Amino acid sequence: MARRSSATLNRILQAIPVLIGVVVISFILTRALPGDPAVQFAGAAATPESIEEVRRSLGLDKPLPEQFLIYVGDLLQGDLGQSVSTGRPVATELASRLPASLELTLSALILSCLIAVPLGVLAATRPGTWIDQLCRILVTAGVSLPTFFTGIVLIYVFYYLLGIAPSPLGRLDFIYLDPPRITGFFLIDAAIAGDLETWFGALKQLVLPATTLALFTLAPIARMTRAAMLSALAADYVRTARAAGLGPGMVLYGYAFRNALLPVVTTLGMVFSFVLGANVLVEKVFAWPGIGSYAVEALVVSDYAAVQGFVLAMALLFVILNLLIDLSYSLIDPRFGTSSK
Amino acid sequence: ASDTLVAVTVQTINSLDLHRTGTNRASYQVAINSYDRLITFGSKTLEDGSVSFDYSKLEPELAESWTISDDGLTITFKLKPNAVFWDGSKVTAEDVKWSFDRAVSVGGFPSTQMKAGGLVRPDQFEAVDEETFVVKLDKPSKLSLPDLAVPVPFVINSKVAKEHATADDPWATEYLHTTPAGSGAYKVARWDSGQQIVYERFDEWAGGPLPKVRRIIVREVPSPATRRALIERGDVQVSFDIPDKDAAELAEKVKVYSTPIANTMHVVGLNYTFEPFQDPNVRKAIAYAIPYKDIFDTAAYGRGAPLWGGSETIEDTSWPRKSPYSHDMEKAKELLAASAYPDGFEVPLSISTDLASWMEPTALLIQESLGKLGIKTEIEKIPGANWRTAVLVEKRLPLHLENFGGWLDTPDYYFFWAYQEGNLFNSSNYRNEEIETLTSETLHMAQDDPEYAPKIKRMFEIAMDDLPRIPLYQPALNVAVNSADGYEFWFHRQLDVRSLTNVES
Amino acid sequence: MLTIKDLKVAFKTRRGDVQAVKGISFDLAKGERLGIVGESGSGKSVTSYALMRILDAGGRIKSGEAVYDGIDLKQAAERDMREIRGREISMIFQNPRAALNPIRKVGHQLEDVLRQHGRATRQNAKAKAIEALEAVKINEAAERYEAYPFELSGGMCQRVVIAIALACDPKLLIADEPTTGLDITTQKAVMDLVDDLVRAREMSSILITHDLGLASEYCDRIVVMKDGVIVEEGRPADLFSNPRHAYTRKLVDATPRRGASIRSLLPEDQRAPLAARTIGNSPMMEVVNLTKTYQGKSGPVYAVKGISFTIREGESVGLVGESGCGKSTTSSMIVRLLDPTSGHLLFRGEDIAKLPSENFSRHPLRQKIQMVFQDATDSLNPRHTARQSIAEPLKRLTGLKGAHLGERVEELAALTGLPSHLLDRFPHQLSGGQKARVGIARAIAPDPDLLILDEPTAALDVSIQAVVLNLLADLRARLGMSYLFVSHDLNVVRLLCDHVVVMKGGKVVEAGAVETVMDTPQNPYTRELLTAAPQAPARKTAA
Amino acid sequence: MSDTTLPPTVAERKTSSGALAHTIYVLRENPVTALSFAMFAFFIGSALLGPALVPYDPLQTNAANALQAPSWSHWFGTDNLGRDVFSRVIVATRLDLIISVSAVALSFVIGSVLGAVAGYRGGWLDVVLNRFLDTIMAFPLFVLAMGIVAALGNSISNIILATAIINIPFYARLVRAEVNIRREAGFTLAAKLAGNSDTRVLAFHIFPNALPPMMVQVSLNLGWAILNAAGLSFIGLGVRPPTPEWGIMVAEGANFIVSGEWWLALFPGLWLMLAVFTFNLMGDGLRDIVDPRRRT
Ligand SMILES: Nc1ncnc2c1ncn2[C@@H]1O[C@H](COP(=O)(O)OP(=O)(O)OP(=O)(O)O)[C@@H](O)[C@H]1O
Ligand SMILES: Nc1ncnc2c1ncn2[C@@H]1O[C@H](COP(=O)(O)OP(=O)(O)OP(=O)(O)O)[C@@H](O)[C@H]1O
Ligand SMILES: [Mg+2]
Ligand SMILES: [Mg+2]
Repeated sequence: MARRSSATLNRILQAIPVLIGVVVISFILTRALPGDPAVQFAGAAATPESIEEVRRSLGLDKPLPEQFLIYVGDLLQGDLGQSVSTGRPVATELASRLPASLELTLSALILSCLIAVPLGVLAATRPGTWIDQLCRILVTAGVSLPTFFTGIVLIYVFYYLLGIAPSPLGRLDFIYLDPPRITGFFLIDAAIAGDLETWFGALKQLVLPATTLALFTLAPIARMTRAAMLSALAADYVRTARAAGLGPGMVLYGYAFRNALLPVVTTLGMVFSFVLGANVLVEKVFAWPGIGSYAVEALVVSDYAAVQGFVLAMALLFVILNLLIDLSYSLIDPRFGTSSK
Repeated sequence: ASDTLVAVTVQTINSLDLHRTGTNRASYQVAINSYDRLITFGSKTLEDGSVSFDYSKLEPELAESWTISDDGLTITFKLKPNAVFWDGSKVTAEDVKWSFDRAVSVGGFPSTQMKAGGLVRPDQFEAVDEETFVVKLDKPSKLSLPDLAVPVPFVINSKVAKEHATADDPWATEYLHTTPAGSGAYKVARWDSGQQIVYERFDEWAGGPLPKVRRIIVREVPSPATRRALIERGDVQVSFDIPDKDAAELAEKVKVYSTPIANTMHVVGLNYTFEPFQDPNVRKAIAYAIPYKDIFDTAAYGRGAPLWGGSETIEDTSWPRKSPYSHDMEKAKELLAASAYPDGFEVPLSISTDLASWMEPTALLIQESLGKLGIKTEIEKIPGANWRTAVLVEKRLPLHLENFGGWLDTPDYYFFWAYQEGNLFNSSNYRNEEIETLTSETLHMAQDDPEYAPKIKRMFEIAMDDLPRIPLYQPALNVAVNSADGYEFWFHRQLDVRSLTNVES
Repeated sequence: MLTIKDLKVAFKTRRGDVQAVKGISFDLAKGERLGIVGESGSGKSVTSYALMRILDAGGRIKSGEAVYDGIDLKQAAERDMREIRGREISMIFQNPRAALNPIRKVGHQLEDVLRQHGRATRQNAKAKAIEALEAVKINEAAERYEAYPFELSGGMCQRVVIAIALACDPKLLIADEPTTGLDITTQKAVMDLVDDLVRAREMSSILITHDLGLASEYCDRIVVMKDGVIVEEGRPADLFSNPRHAYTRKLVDATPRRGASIRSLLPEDQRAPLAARTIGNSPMMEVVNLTKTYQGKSGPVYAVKGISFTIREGESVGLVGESGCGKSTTSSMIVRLLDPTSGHLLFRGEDIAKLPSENFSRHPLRQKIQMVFQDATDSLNPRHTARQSIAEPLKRLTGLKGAHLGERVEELAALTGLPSHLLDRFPHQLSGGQKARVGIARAIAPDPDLLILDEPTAALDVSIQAVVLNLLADLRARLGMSYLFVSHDLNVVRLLCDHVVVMKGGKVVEAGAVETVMDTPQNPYTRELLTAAPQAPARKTAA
Repeated sequence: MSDTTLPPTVAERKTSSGALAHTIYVLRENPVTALSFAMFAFFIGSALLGPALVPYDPLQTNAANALQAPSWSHWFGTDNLGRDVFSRVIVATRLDLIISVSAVALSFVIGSVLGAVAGYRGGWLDVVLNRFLDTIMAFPLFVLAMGIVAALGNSISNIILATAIINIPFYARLVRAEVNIRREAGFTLAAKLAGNSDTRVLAFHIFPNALPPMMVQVSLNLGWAILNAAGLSFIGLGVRPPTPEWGIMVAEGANFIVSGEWWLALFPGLWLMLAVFTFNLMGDGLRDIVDPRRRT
């Protein structure tokens, strides 16, 4: 236990330089963005004087190193700054949008795992057969399409043509009221409030965008599951288990699958951060009020604070995600933390 | 559900306070729907049966009546005695004064717009008594009254606002940014930044006939394909500002209003600082080389009004007007041959990524056509964030597309912004002495002044001959409605939800 | 009890069917201990997997019969087979650590088996599991119950594997090379344990091994397999004293045993006399107080603690000791791949310990000190053909190019007995013995004076080991090299070396002339090593 | 003289024909792999010859003929400017392949060098590199690419650069791991004994062994690169018009789907999908080809 927690602590310490790196890079990157936020902010019909005035009030007239110090100082006080384009504190904005993105991403991943993992196991138990090839082709096809294209096609077919899916208007149709905010996850909040109708409403809205993202993530998960299962099934301990007369279910799930889970969990982590990035496009298509669409808008108008806040939030999420992966690793694998690294 | 109506737009509202620095265009709708002005424009029915604002008619909103002194320098408003704010308090002249003071003091766009009507200083406004409000002008101007009907001079509940004002923020911009305090037809029931704004009817509204719909939800849907699907399937009643193409195609399925936007033109800008464009023959050659019809068909899908192939003689002062040029490659070649650049030249053709939907096809067609003249263009897509700076502030783009429109619907107003040297929308760095004087003279001159028409005609003549801006077409604002009615077009290009009604299908 | 008749097993592969077992027959009586010996790939393991019906995908029993206790193992339903596995017949495998599920507590793995066969209920499973652990003499069994495999030593892991195999009191135990990879002393302990348990429970057993010595010590009867068929069977004493089949004879000969000479390991027709060689008096390499420490988590770890010995010109020195005693570390330092923490390495008087290992590749002496590695597979670049591997040091160290290079490679191949048509093959296309030859050819290519051999035969079959050892002896005589021969097998060291150094825990515990140390060991550790090695009975006809 | 130089050449020929035979063998063995290589050949063919063979000038607009559904004269229909979609799709192949191949090549080279050095040297260098890669990975990758393109301007070279940067960690990590496990391998030590300097050992002995798993990564990334460019186009950061490129065609065409002009997005989308599909499926085959251990 001590070993595990010290390994986890070590991971947290390692995250610090990463966060510093992210802060520096995001600062530099935003300053390199084209467009003058002062002009943008001063609005239509602005005079040179009013632009200068805005520049001063945004603190953009100061030299870059000084701006950086101010930014870092604010950060240390937990102040992410004000979004120039929405006029709201970046932290508020993120707090309201992050759950939307996370809910979408997590639903997509769960959906994807529900399909890809059994598919990978199936393929691994029948390597080289037509079932294996079919799985390979299916999941590869899923990852071959740009997500925004898949999204629009799904809307076209299931909403426009067939009318099965609800209108792609974000997280909840306007006939429902948002559930009382506790976690920000509509499914959870509605469940807590016991509001079944809203829960179904939120679920319906999730189906298409989550499917779009899930299609995109099937391939890496299925691929990794198959590879991990293949090597686990070929391992000596599986042979020992079979020779000891253990049943096929126990051998496949109790022995092979649990071992195969390790690389799959790592892949899941990678896929998760990848999908959070890919969200940007899907959120746009489905009018999803998430953090991705916010980032795009902010980037387009050179909204420094918003972009930096977004990147930092994502980096923190990434760090937390890695900690979670380590944690699940340490739960699955007793060897965790014994070898260096 | 007939007391609820859903509209979708592409734009994002970023503030509920028009006066705040940084407030974007989409947010003006809050000033319209949730606040009142003293006066508003009347409406008229256009030839196609759609309803539009009428620049020539001014109607009361908060003001019951108004009188103009003989010298034209004092305007006295009588406020409606029954006008109340949402909190039930009476709308007083004091509120109007505070609001107008705010508009001229906060700087930026609101102050600039007020200035167009000759309103620049707080001491021009006086609350005589509770219901009498006086505006004093430095010189008479035909723009003053109309300028009070644009969204900017809206009336705020000054008592509420002052409660939230601080020393740093005397105009309570932080508070009003998220919490409107008005007397308008619709209260803001909720605002989810980046998602939706929900309006709820204010039943004691005194500004006009009580709206029919109790709740109106304006949702932001960025993907045009999604918006199209929504309106076609009737899940939303209004789709505001739809692409020209959708407008052209949806017209068969749902009701579509395409109103040419008043005082607005899509033009090709020829920057005078770019050497070849100083040669009039080059400019005219380009004007003849542009495939107007193709552009109008492919970029605008025939929506809006053509601005080419007009007559040489100028009979009236209506604006925008058709230019005398049309697509004629022979003429273009002759003109270029006669210029100092018979073999053509190279020039970047700049467009904005944000406006790519019309600029890109237009640019491609122009590029191809100019290529035939030997003028080689490379299309330069400038990020939206950079566009304003490059085209309007720095005015550094040699060949570009531009789309200025003036709120106040007079030609002189357009010329002031787009043809007078140094002004923001004169992206061509154009300067012509005669235009300079003519614009200054006509800007505040009454339109029925006998001197007005000849001067305006002369301005048209010069502009069409000098061609710093080659008109392409007058764009349309397209709105699709499904199971709703009452849409009215406004110069400010925002959705006025007050007139909307549900129609059971 | 077990009858096998004409059993044939084939595998479907990319290149058609592979006949792994080509019709073998044998019987096993109750309480009998059978040994199956044969070289690698002869079908020993496949036979046992076929009995258990746990062949890899693509493998199947083509024909023949296998009857256990009246049950036809070939026809039995999978469900019945599950009952038989573990309860009637059970197996233990090579490489005990890999044979245990790495992420499951060993106690739980035991319980899985106990409960599968109804030997324990949820309530008493733990007690039964601990009981089973105690039966294999694991000390502190109750604590070991909670351990994961990675927390146990190799020997303990093998005990757990045995506990799992014996948990449900099977009637037949199949042990497939149960001690490969274990230290010689651990090997003895494990084998003794298995033997005791089998005898005590009156079980039958099948021991699969390629070590004749081991088989003869622990089995009542031995079958010898070659290429999927049984070539001979008999009682160990008979088999050794009077092998009938040529292959058995070769196998028996090749097994190192006390008193045999290096040539006697070879089949009789190949025993050409050894060329004479001279051992000089001047020291070639003097190892003085050599020490290597690593920075461990809790203070420094001493891998080698100040050892000293001398290799004279033309002399062969053996370095023996059990796993982890510092043999490889020492040889790496001598060959200058590793920098010693302190001490001197005087190569013909010059202290090469001072030269950093990073730059030694460009030093003129690089050519003079070369090495043959323990694992031939691991030491050949999988992307290089044999020719490229052998040519590499020639190009780098001797600057040979073009035609001369080609000639020299062919010459070296001839010298090491590698057929020249194999030169363009990749390592995975070569057999173990062939790979060993490539490794040796590469090492002698730049004409070294000192050759370090780090267990060069550890991964090889005995018959191939015999050939390689003889090749090394011949080369030494022809090229006049000195050897530092690292091994854990004293019997092998004795065959090749003049002098021996015994290490334990990073220190030299005993050193001296080979005969002296082996015949009159002074140190208890040396004695332990000597007795732990299984002794093959001498062949009567042996020269 | 001539026959002394003969043996090596014979040997060389033998190995190279061996490589060819091996390739054919790998392709034969797995029909899906063979299919993907055939499709790859098709894409290479259209990249090389496409511009010369297409029926129309891909840039030629024809307003009168805009938005025509697929027909005999326009197999894939025409777009909103009357340009022939088929010609544009085929001509775009070259640019898309250039984008993906150069982006992947760039990240391959940079990632390999970084990963190899860190994996071989270890120590602080390794730690620094790892933190650096973590930092890149901590960015949502697509957003990082967006930021880079937005900051540097949307030219083809910047799209390539951005795509390359976000892919570097994948290569660097993979190479680092592969090099690390071979740092102490027998053949590495043998190569040192053969007189190779550390650099040579790393470059010619250890690194090539990392190639097989990298091939799988390369094939996945070739596909990603195209998808990435398509995504950038969708948010307006793609290549400049009127250059035909699949991503931008799909992105622009996507808005025409609901209005019924499905061919605008479908055909470029199909091509894009086929290309990504081909690249992804090629991975295992590529790995088997560069892996001599698969030779028999
Ligand atoms: N899964 C398989 N597919 C194809 N051939 C196989 C497979 N398993 C074993 N073989 C073949 O069967 C033959 C016998 O293999 P087996 O493992 O029984 O040898 P062994 O005698 O146990 O050797 P070792 O001493 O090395 O363990 C070998 O030639 C091998 O190539
Ligand atoms: N890089 C290292 N870091 C820390 N300790 C090491 C390292 N290399 C070796 N050791 C330790 O040094 C000791 C000697 O190792 P060495 O490899 O020399 O043993 P060996 O006698 O060759 O064993 P084997 O017979 O298993 O090859 C071992 O206890 C090992 O744990
Ligand atoms: Mg075996
Ligand atoms: Mg060793």
